[in-house]
Amino acid sequence: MVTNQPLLDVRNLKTYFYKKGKELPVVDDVSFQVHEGETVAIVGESGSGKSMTTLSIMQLVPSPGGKTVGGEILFNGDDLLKHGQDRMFKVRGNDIGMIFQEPMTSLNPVLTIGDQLMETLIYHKKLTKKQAYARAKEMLELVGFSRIDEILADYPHRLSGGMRQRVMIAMAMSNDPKLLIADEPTTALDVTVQAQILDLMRGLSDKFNSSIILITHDLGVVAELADRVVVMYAGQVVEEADIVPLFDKPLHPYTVGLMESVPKLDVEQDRLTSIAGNVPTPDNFPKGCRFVTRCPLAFDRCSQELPELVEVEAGRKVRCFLHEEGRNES
Amino acid sequence: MISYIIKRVVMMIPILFGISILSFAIMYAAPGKPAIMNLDPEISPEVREAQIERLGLNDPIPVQYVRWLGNVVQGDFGTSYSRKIPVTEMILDRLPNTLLLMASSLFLAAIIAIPFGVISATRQYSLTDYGVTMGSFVGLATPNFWLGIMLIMLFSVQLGWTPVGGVATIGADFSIIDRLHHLILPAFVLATADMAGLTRYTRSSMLEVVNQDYIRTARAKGFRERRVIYKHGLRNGLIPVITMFGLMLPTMIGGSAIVESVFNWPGIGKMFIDATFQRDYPVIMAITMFGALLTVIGNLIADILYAVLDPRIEY
Amino acid sequence: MSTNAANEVLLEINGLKKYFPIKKGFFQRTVGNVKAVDGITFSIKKGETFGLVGESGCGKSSAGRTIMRLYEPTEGQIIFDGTDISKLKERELLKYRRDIQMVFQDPFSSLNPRKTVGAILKEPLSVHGLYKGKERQEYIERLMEKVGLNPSYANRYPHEFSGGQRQRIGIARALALNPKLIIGDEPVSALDVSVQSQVLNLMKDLQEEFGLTYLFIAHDLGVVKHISDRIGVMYLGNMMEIASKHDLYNEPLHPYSQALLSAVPKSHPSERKRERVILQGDIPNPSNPPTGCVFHTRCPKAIDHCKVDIPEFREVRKDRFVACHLYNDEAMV
Amino acid sequence: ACGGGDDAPAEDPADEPTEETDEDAAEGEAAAGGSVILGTSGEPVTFNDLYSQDSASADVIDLIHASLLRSDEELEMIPYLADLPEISEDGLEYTYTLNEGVLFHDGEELTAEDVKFTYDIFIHEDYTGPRAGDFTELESVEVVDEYTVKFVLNEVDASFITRSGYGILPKHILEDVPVADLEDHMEYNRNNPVGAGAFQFVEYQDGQYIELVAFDDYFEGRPNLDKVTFRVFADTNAELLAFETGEIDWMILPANEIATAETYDHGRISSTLALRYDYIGWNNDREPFDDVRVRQALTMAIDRELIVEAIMDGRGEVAHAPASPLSWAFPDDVPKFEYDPEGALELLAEAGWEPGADGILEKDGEKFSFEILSNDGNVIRRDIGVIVQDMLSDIGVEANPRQMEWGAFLEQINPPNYDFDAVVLAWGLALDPDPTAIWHSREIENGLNNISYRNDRVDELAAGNKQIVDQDERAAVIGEIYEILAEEQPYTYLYYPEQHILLSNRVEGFTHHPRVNMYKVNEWYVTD
Amino acid sequence: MSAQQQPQLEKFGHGVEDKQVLGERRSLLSIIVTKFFQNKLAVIGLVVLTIITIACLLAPYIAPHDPATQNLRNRLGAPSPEHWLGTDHLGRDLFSRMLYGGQVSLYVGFASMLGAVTIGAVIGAVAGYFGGLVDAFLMRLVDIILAFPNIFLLITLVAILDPSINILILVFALLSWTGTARVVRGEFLSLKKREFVLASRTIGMSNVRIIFSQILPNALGPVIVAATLAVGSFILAESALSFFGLGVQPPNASWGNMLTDSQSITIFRNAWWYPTFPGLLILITVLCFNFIGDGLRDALDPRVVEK
Ligand SMILES: Nc1ncnc2c1ncn2[C@@H]1O[C@H](COP(=O)(O)OP(=O)(O)OP(=O)(O)O)[C@@H](O)[C@H]1O
Ligand SMILES: Nc1ncnc2c1ncn2[C@@H]1O[C@H](COP(=O)(O)OP(=O)(O)OP(=O)(O)O)[C@@H](O)[C@H]1O
Ligand SMILES: [Mg+2]
Ligand SMILES: [Mg+2]
Repeated sequence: MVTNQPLLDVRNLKTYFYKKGKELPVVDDVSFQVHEGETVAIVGESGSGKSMTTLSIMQLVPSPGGKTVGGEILFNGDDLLKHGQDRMFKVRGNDIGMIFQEPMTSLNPVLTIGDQLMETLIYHKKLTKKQAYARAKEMLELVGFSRIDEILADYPHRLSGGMRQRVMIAMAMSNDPKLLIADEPTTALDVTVQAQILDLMRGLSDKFNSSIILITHDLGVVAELADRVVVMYAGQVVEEADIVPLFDKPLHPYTVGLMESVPKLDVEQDRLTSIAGNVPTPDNFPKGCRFVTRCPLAFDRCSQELPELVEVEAGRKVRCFLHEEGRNES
Repeated sequence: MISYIIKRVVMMIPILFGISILSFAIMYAAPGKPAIMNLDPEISPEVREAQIERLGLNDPIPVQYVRWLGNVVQGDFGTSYSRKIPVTEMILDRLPNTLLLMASSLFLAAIIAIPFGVISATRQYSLTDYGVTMGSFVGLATPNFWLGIMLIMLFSVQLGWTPVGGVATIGADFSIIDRLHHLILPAFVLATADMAGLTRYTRSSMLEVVNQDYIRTARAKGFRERRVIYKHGLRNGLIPVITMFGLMLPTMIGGSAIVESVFNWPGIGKMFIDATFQRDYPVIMAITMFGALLTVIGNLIADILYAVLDPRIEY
Repeated sequence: MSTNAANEVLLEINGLKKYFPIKKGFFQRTVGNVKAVDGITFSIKKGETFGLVGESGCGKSSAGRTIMRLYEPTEGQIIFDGTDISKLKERELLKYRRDIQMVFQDPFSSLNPRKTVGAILKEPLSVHGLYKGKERQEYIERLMEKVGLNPSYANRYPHEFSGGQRQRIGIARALALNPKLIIGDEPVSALDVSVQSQVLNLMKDLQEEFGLTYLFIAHDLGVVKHISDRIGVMYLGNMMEIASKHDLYNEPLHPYSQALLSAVPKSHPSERKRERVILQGDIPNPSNPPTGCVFHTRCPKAIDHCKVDIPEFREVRKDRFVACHLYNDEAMV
Repeated sequence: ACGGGDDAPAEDPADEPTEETDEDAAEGEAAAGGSVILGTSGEPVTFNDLYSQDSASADVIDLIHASLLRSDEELEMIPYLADLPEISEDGLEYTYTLNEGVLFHDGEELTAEDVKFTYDIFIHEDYTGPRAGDFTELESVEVVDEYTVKFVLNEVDASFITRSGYGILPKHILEDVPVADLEDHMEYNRNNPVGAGAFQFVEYQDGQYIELVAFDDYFEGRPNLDKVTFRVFADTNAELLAFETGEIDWMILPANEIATAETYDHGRISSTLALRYDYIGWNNDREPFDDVRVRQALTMAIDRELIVEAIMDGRGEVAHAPASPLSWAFPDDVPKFEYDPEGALELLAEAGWEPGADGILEKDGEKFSFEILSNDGNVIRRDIGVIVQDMLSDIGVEANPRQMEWGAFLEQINPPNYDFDAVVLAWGLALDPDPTAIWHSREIENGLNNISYRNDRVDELAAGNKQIVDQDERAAVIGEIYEILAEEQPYTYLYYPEQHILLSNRVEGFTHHPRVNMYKVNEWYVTD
Repeated sequence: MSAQQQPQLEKFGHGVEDKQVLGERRSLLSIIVTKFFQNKLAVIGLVVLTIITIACLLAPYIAPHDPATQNLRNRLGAPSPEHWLGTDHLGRDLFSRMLYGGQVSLYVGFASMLGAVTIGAVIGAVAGYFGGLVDAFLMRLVDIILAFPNIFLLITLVAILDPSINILILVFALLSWTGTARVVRGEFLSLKKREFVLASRTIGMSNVRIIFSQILPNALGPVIVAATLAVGSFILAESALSFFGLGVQPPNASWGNMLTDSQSITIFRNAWWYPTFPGLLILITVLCFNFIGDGLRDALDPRVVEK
């Protein structure tokens, strides 16, 4: 599955917020790659910088306030950050499609589904209205709608959450993007509907061989869908691994804690493991390793120095002194 | 929708009814009598008494109210005490002027305020934003009679661009240019406060909209900012602004009293003021009722527009 | 789980209904009802945790709030500790207010942003006139310690706390009156997993320490399973199935329970390809529920019978209650 | 007649026939044609002279209608439609001879029938207008022949001749209208007034303008102007600015804007004493104003010269009696109370008022403190109140100005309430100086004597004054009344104001009449 | 679960003790104040308004002349060392009158606001909290009052009730509470569904206590904003009524009646200082109230405080 040149290569991405003279490193030196046809999940708790990472890729960081201050975003080998916004207008919605967490609010309430679907087609692909309509129908069929003409003429508020999320997917996919970024696409949905959507996304990525960046905090969703996982904590990548090795053997204490604290259906646990404390906010990230305040295995060095993200195995990186070369016990 | 409108129209009736009772009560309970009853003290008490009797002013207030209501239901608002002509005729004579003034002001307020509000919102904290904010605050804080006179002094007297007042040049044939010429200053003055309010309102509404998820979606679809703001943002942003229009109507009728005086505009606002001072009850009642009607209609129109603009509202 | 000491029933719900009238027009006429809870029956034993699961809008919160008497029940009985509290007046209810407490879902909106933590925790005490002065202060400090909060935070405002900490405050508030039953309306759904587990552990600890009984509402099946002894599955205002957690997770009987469980993402990628039941369509509108079995419109196993007859909610096996025509033949001995 | 307010009813106009047309011709430029626009600050209500009560109506009526007699600028009655009447020996019959060939605007001739028709209405029992009181002495009107009409009185009334100024109505148009309905007969009164005056009604646009055109067959000859338009203004500022920009040619100029008007190159100001006086009325029934010394003292404490200076830019005369210098009955010499605060204090001391601890006068523990009332909307009277407050405070009298809405104001000061201490008002005077209606004690109940002035001698003199036919004799009687009133100061007479007209330089032939704005407009002409 | 992980797992706590250190201590008030002070216009407004208010309150001490003392021989005098801002048409010192007039204008503004806001808050709270028929009835009342052409009613009332300052305030208050009522009602409707209110009910708190101790403090933000803006609008309304001679009546000076008294062409031309200073003062004051209101709106926004 993995080809040589990655479709997306994020290198040392830094996106900071500036508030009252303070610099908030919400995305701090994030690097990862997405290959063609691959589904990469970014997991992490709320506030860990998942959304900001993808918004940086799209260059939609809220401004004023936020700014991408460093790094490269190579899309097909071409650094998106080097070109101005003009270039991004061609990339967004065309080469990269994006869907968001809140299906209820992410569609424009005053435009019909048809309008919103066709708009991108007409805008980017310069289709005629008729062609766009045909294509829109096709896409809706693909995401499993019946009564398509009715849906096209309808307004978002008449659709249920699951339906809207499917519309969002259809919309993001309609221009055959090479990369689909899905920012918590199922968080707001019920499990049965989530199952529908996950099913659909898997089907689509198989069918079009498109790459997906899937943002979630739900490890179950990751287990269902991802090929590779990037674990983020406090604006940084703390671990990156292929899906199975990660689930078999998480390396970073944070990943371990994360996986162990989820109550599971198939395992009987009398007590859950939990990570003490809370995710630190960007204005008081600890010095040294950012996980140090919550890490049960922390030692002196952790609070002094920031560990590097090092490759410990092929395709596997960890940011932890416990797993630095030579220290790696596994 | 039609049935909704009908329902709403029916709903107006109790409101108008309540207003009529309240105004009637206030008016008649107050000390003092209609001016005609006081004017020439030389009229012998008998004649005066006869006049009062003729007008039915000696009857108990509820009786007078019922009589008034009965006539109104038949479309008769009575005869002005001081002007001696049917109130309906008086109002119809001047209403078009007031409506013209109000409509132009609304229009002016809208075409100036909305773009400024949008620009101000999309460039939050920019110099433009500060300028617009400042301008609209000043607009809100300026007493409009003072502004009116200042503008007349400047544009009519100093520069000679506009006439001092009135609706049209006396004796001249009807011409649109002439009407506009007379209209521009009063419409502008009447519009200032609302214009300012509307700008503020549009700004905050747009600011809200700009932070909505669907705007982010539109951006993620690769649309340019202009399209994002005007196609995806504006319509949503305008929905609450539209309701403002409905609420602006009654304040405009009020404001028109001053503007009409300053610009010598023969509308019902000025007429109302005169009627109040003369205790011309039929006129006061008629204009109050008319104002109330305009207000409820304004609200209705706002609600209908609301529904038209916002598909989420279904009736 | 059979950790509960006594087999005494603490709460018994009989045919509880909660309809919300849909009002329209000038005179606010009632033109219909949202049947948020449409006749559910279950009981909770002392010291037990009863989990209530179901999809969004199925009436879990409404049920919880009606039991709490925050909503007036439309019909049915709420027998708490032997007394039917469903018709009690607010003043008579005051006594029971101490015994039943609630923990809410949203850690942001469940605490009054204008009050300090200390003030929030003091409120229940002052309403019921418990403790005075210094004693009260000490009690509050103890309470905070119990839920793992530093008592020195008592004069801080909710906005200064993280979600998990706020939820602890909410729990402390519920505990303040020393209740017998705590209704948790999705108390952990808004929290991050790492924090969620803290709170779940806390709740378990407290249950043991104080012998609490929980009615735990959640939509996360993993969480419910973790904390509950018995679980009720709701759909569209109706109870579909009640079973002990082992029975339910090992062998769900109702087709809806089956679909729900199979929809839960697996915890390991290797199980990915397992067969799952994907439900079609959406939950119907509770103001106009389907005839017959409310689930028949989405049920993969629906038979004609389901469209017409409302299945009876009955005990088809020992301690297993189901409302489904598929089990008509099974009979309890 | 006297009005209560500023918008007090204008009295019956009576204009002089045009003997002087030749003179105008001598000046040469009286070119026919052209039009003028006049500013007016009120909306006329009716163009029927029998019912009009406001000056805006009166102005238009004076153009549309013609009357038997009219007053000239000296306020003498002079012939108009008719010659001066022949009065019978017993003073009870007035016989008027009409000009022949006078036409109404619709071409019908004006005859004795029309005169009788008009005057019969005044004495009709259904008459609802304001002038019934003027005609209590009129017994009947008789048509002697087509051009001769005889008025029969039931009592001698020296003032009757001044009642000859009402515009004659066309019988042929109005005879079918019941008298009771005539007041509201707007079809004629407002929409189609027809008279025999110099100008013919064309159109009344409510709130905007009233348009009139020259009546070709006007019996004194066609007016010079083709058209006269009244433009209605709600606001003096707007009116003045309209004059400034040349949008109007004529307006009544408030004294406080004279300074501006004087700077206009294209206009001129014409000023004349108006037939009125302004006053402060003291409630003679109330302490301490029931004491004549107090009233005199108050007058002495008020610097009226300064008020004239401040309020009217010095244009006006300090008043000492309730009359107008314009009137033939105006006394040469009456007691005068000049500004003299010291004297005022002495008088007050005499009356028992001594300064208290805080400097305010006291008597029997009561402070000298009262309310001085005026109607709101009238800035001048309001300012007078404030000025008087300041002036009286110098002698330790506390006067608190207070404004009231006109309707409530009248209700409060008039019977049966009489609830006031002092009130700032003005009287617009009638041509006839009969003081009865204001000063006779029987009028306390009727309203005009609302300050409750009682003086037996005045009652006696007033009661008989109208029966005195000889003007000099009557002037002596009335003069005595004035003397008493000047001495007793039931009012503090403030001043006789001037009226100012601002007139465009393009308008010539204008004659400034003290009470008739539209006087001899047929002689006006424009120079462009 | 592979075996190696077990030792590590032991080391994770069981999450009862929360070690998290809180961020820097910031009270609600300090957040609001900080936020408010970030808004430059609002701060300018506050400073200027404070100066104006203090100056007016101290009028007896700083006014160089008695505001009522006339000098009819120095009417419409130009600004001079004796009369800093000139004199009015009765020769009174404008600067002194403006200070005293400010007392009246500000009093009218504040008192009317207090009246309107109190009525509005109580009615809005009752309507919003109890809902149902009470709400329907009160909201119809609001509809009726709103549908009155306000300035007409104002004029009628003021005209017939005899315009004294207190009547003016009463009428302003009686006609202007509807806005506050609606805002408060809206806040109550949404707040009463908030879980902290439900929580108060679960502990058996009484309605009155819930309204006043739980909900009202949270609904106060918009009320304060509305109140601030209202003061300005009442000052303007008084000046508009003055235009018809119905505002504050002489001898009391108010900025409104001073401005109205100066509305004459001759004064505009020959005594520019007379209309300019009261006009400017109204403008600046109302402007300040609007700036402050705007600043408060942002500062009191609950979203800002809670997140
Ligand atoms: N507009 C903003 N201004 C300031 N800080 C912001 C802004 N938006 C986000 N942040 C901060 O950036 C950090 C990362 O936010 P981000 O939205 O990327 O988190 P996330 O991982 O997507 O979390 P979630 O699961 O809640 O969506 C957070 O600490 C957040 O507080
Ligand atoms: N106060 C109310 N008035 C009217 N309808 C209500 C009210 N509260 C709830 N409902 C309706 O009752 C139904 C059940 O709602 P409820 O909140 O009990 O569901 P839930 O199972 O708790 O859902 P969720 O998981 O989203 O919290 C829904 O259709 C909801 O719209
Ligand atoms: Mg996110
Ligand atoms: Mg719920």
